[in-house]
Amino acid sequence: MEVLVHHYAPLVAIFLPILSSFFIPIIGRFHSKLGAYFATIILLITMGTSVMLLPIVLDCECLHLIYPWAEGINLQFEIYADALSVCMLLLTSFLCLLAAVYSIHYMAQKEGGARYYSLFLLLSGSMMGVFLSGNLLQFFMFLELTTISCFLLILHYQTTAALKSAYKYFIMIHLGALCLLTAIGTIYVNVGELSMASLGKLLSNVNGEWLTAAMALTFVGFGIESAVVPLHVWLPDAHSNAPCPVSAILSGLMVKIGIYGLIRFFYGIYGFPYAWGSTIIILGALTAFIGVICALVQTDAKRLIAYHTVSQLGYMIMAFGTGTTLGLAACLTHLANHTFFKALLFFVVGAVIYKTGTKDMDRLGGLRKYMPVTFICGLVASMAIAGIPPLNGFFSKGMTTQAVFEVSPVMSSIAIIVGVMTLLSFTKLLYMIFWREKSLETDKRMSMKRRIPASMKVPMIALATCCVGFGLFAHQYLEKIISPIINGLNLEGELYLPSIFMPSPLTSLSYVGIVFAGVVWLKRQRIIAIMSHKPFSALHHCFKEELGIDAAYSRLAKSVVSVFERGRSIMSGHLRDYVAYLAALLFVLFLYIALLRGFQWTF
Amino acid sequence: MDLLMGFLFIVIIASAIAAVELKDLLAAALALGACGFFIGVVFFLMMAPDLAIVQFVVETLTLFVLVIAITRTHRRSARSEPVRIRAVLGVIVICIFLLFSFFVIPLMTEFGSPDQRVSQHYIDRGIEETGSENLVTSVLLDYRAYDTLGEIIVLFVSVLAVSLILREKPKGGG
Amino acid sequence: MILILLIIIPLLAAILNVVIGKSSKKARCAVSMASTLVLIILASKVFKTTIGGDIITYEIGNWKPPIGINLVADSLSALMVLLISCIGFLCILYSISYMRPHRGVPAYDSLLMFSITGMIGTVLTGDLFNMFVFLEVMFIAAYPLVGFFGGVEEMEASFKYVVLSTIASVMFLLGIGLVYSATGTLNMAHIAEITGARGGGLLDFALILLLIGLGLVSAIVPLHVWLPDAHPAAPTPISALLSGVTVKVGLYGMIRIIYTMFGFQAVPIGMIIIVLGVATIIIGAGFALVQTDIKRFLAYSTISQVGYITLALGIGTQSGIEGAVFHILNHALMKSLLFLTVGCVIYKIGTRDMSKMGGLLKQMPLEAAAFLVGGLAIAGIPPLNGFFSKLLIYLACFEAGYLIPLAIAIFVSLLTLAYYLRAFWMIFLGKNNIDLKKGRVPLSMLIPVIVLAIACLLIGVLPDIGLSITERISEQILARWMYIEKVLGGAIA
Amino acid sequence: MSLPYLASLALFSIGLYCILVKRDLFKVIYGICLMEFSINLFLVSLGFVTGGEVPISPTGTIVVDPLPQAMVLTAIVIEFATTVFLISVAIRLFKQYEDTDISKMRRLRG
Repeated sequence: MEVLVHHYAPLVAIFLPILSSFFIPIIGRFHSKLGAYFATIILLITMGTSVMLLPIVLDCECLHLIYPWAEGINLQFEIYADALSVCMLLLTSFLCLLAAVYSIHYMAQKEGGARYYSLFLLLSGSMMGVFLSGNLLQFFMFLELTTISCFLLILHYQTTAALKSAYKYFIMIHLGALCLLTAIGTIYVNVGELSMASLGKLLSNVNGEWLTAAMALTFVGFGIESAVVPLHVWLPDAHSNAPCPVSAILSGLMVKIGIYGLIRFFYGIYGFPYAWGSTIIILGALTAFIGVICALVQTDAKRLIAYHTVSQLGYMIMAFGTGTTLGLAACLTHLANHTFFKALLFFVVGAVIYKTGTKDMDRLGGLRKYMPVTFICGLVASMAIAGIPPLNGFFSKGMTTQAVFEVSPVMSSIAIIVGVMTLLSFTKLLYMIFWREKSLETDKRMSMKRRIPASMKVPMIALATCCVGFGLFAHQYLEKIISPIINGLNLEGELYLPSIFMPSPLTSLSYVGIVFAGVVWLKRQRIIAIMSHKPFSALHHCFKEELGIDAAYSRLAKSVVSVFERGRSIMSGHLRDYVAYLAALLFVLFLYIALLRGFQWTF
Repeated sequence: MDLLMGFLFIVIIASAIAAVELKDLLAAALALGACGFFIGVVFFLMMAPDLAIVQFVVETLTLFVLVIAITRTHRRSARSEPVRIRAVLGVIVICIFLLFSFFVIPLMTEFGSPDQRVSQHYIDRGIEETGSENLVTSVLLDYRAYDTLGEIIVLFVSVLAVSLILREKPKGGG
Repeated sequence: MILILLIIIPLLAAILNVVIGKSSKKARCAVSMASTLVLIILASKVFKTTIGGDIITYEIGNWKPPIGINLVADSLSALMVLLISCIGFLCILYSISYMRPHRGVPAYDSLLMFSITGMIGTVLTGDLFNMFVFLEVMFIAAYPLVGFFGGVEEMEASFKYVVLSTIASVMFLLGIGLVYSATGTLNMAHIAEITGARGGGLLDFALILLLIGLGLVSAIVPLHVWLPDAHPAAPTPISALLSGVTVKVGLYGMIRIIYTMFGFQAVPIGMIIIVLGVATIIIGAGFALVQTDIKRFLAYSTISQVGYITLALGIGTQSGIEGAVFHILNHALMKSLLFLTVGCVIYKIGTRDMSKMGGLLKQMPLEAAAFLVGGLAIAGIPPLNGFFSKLLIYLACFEAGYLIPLAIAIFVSLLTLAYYLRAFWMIFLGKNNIDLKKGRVPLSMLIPVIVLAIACLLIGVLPDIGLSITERISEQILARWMYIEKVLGGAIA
Repeated sequence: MSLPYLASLALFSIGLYCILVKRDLFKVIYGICLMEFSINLFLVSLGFVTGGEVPISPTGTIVVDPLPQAMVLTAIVIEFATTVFLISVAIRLFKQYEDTDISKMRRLRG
């Protein structure tokens, strides 16, 4: 049995979803919901395999399987599973399963169900592939497969906004992937090896300019993937326009691939570049700050949550940038925790959309009476993301702040400020959607009598339980899961866990945050009134437009297009011009040869 | 003979220029025919009588087709490009010509003494191997008969092509 | 013997098609398809032999090579023949339904077979002048096919195509003349033997002229000008054939001439080819970005991809050739797939204007998937076949230290993705605002699309299929002396 | 003396010039014809041997090269075929445009 698990579980985890995705269009013909159930079962099996793998790797044992693949370029199909990979695998299969269950009713009324589930399985399978890849090129290939499937999932509704954001998503992510590919190519050309297991040793003693270039390209590549400012512009659009379960996957897992890749490449392969540490931390702080500021001014609930993803990713980047054991632990913990509460938030908003047909917070209000379960889940998630003890977000944020504090105290203050603003913004979200008394302007097609089905409630409750559970049992969690991961990456060191009972400047600051939030809550009417004042509204506009970063990108794209648009005149349709090109080419080449060879004829 | 050839070349180039510059397309076609005809004469002087004959025949046929075509269309030539463009393009063409004549031609084997590496075989053994008195024919129909096959295919296809292009009612489509 | 059969069979089929004429459309199709099927079988036999490192030669009329004309099939030629016959077969199958409204024009089938004959003749010949003759066969069959519909635009495209390619073939002939003047022979192996590894002098100029001739066939900037006119004007199966394999014949000729005949080291043009290749990549991709005519768009994309192949050829290392050959193979599959898919769309909605399309995903899911597969493959996105060939090209650039061309090539692949996504969006996504013609797309059109899509996916997932082939081919291309020895067989005049 | 080479190159240049600057369909065809003439002339000159005999049952050993002549024979026929095709396209274009001005036939561009 053990041997079977060793050899086949990783393959099953990758290829079962990918291969079964081809059958869904066929199965979906018989019954509309059949595809959904099929996908759920497949994902359940996948999750089973990752659960089976977990005990093996937690004993610090790595699975390294090699299969022949492309001999022509010395490439094997390698599976490398250490504690980190398998934990990511478990997280992926868990969230994908929940999202699939959530989709059963949520996506039922929309057409193209077979396509949706097929792509969904493809996406989950390829994510597993990313986490289990033992070879850089294979990693890259699975990464691109996730991008393709995500692209198609984002445009699922085919509204103009969805199409635009899917387009932007694919182009930007592919740009990142190309940077990554160039980095991989640099390594391959210089070292001739792509296996992650051996590269770490090979590169540890190398010191070359090309290595720096490769590292920079890798950072940019994963930076786009994990939405580091100013490369984040794809994220808010993509995450807010996708169907809600897909948004949950995108925010919960897809962006984490970037973080995972950073950890894998920088800790596992290159060795952490301490010289860049402060730059990375500053970038992370900037990401966190800009993300939260932009989130504050949103009225679209999904967009607000999406900006918070940017902001939370900033935390992870900051923690990553410290380069310490604590920082890495904080990064990983926050990664997992963020998956739970962010997915939960998207599920909650999805439920709201399901019930009311809108995600515009200005049109919502007072929903706590109509959907109490959803409200409680939303409350839990909001408190978790805002870092209120004893929920899971508190611990990981505390660890991050502490880790950053040890390296750069100034930046840790930004982390705290961002935490307070996060709190503020989720206060707004909860207030506007669930609390305030307002007559609802619901979509006419939707009926308020429509009940939230169990298939949507169960995933929400499960995630809320996770948020609470991982908060309450944070110590055990760190000990049992995070420590083996850190050990697996060959890093030793003490893990520090902030506690609500332990007096430290950071924990007390988070209390200040809570008090502040309370004040905000009490004075909410007045604050909203102030916010709508003129100087604020100008600022408001500025943040809503993302400080012009997005516009700069589209200007760039437009200028590229317009260059070629103007260049079209060389294809004048005039035969004379065409023949002239030919003659000119003849002339130039002859001149070149004549000058090159001079008069020293050899033949 | 050099003098004769020199004279012929002058005539050829003159008629070529006439073919280019004459406004009346029919007259220009005749000038073109004259050019081809004199080239045939040059072929004859260069010891290629078969070629000369084929050149005459083909030239006559081309002229015939051209005349038919011109009678079906305009006889008067359309305007040329404006002078400035003509000057620029002329300079390019002259440059190509100069490059050729200063760099390429000096590299070639002297006119009149080619490298007959392979042809020597045809000259030495052609008659006995193919049984044809005419070496050009023996090359064409025996040593390199495959080229001739290709040539016939081209001719055949062009008949097909012309009939396709000039068919009565073509339908539009994508 | 098998080599001459490869030329005789399509030729006979073409002539038979003329004889059958208007009497039976079905018989014409049957003849074409049967002959291409036989071609595929024979070609795969030749391919199997040559990929083992062997070179098959056939001396026409039993004249030893420098004296007579001979046919040579090394693995590259065999691959080309295989591609030509496979894509040809699929295009003929596709034509059955697509060309149904034009069944009264019997010349179509025979011209198609003639152009296949010309292409196969070009890639199999071992003689420089014979290459010219068969290029002309290919051209003269392609011209009327471009102008097949006889409309204003088709005629205009055809006229420009003829004028430009005639000038190019004149230059090619002049190049042959210079080579003949320098070496006194026309046989490629013999020329290779005489020039040895030295180049220089007249041969450099000859090479330039030959390259201009072949560069026009393969549409290298600035000789690409005819392609965006001619390929869209042709009926779609012909566009697929032209873009899929005909431009590759020019690239084949370039490989033959640069690597086999002159030897890359002797040639001072690596830099020229790289510069032209990069220009081709940029211009093709950039102009594709702003097209609204779907077939014109695909034609520009072909130009861009030809640029990649040219760039790889200019590097001159083994991995460069590998990348080039692999991309030739892949692009033949991808571009035929795209043209045939787009043909289905045109068949169904009757327009080529992308701005009038939209929302076809629901009605044509299969075509949408096929288009996406083709487009992503060309953009070089794994796990599709284009990824590996582009990767090889990048790596070759990298190893040779051509960093600027590498950066441009990589950036343009992003642009490629952008324009394919744009086209996908314009055709298949968004609102549907066009009336569909009634009736389904017939199976004879769908089968080629599906086959090609599966081929793209298969080579992408199992790249070893292509990699092992291209590795052997590139080794064989670089082993010039083996070619010379095999062809001349020691008996050198 | 390389006068024939020069003459053929001059012819080549005139042909190219004609295609470049003339807007008339037929003038373009003439230009192509001139270029073809020039190549034929060039190839035949390549094979000429001073004092050589006609390659028909030669008596001596100095004979002009028959191979270029054979090549030119093939080329002439091919060129004829192309020219005739081109003329037919020109007729067709004239019927559609009622004009022979090539610069007006610019539907395909960009």
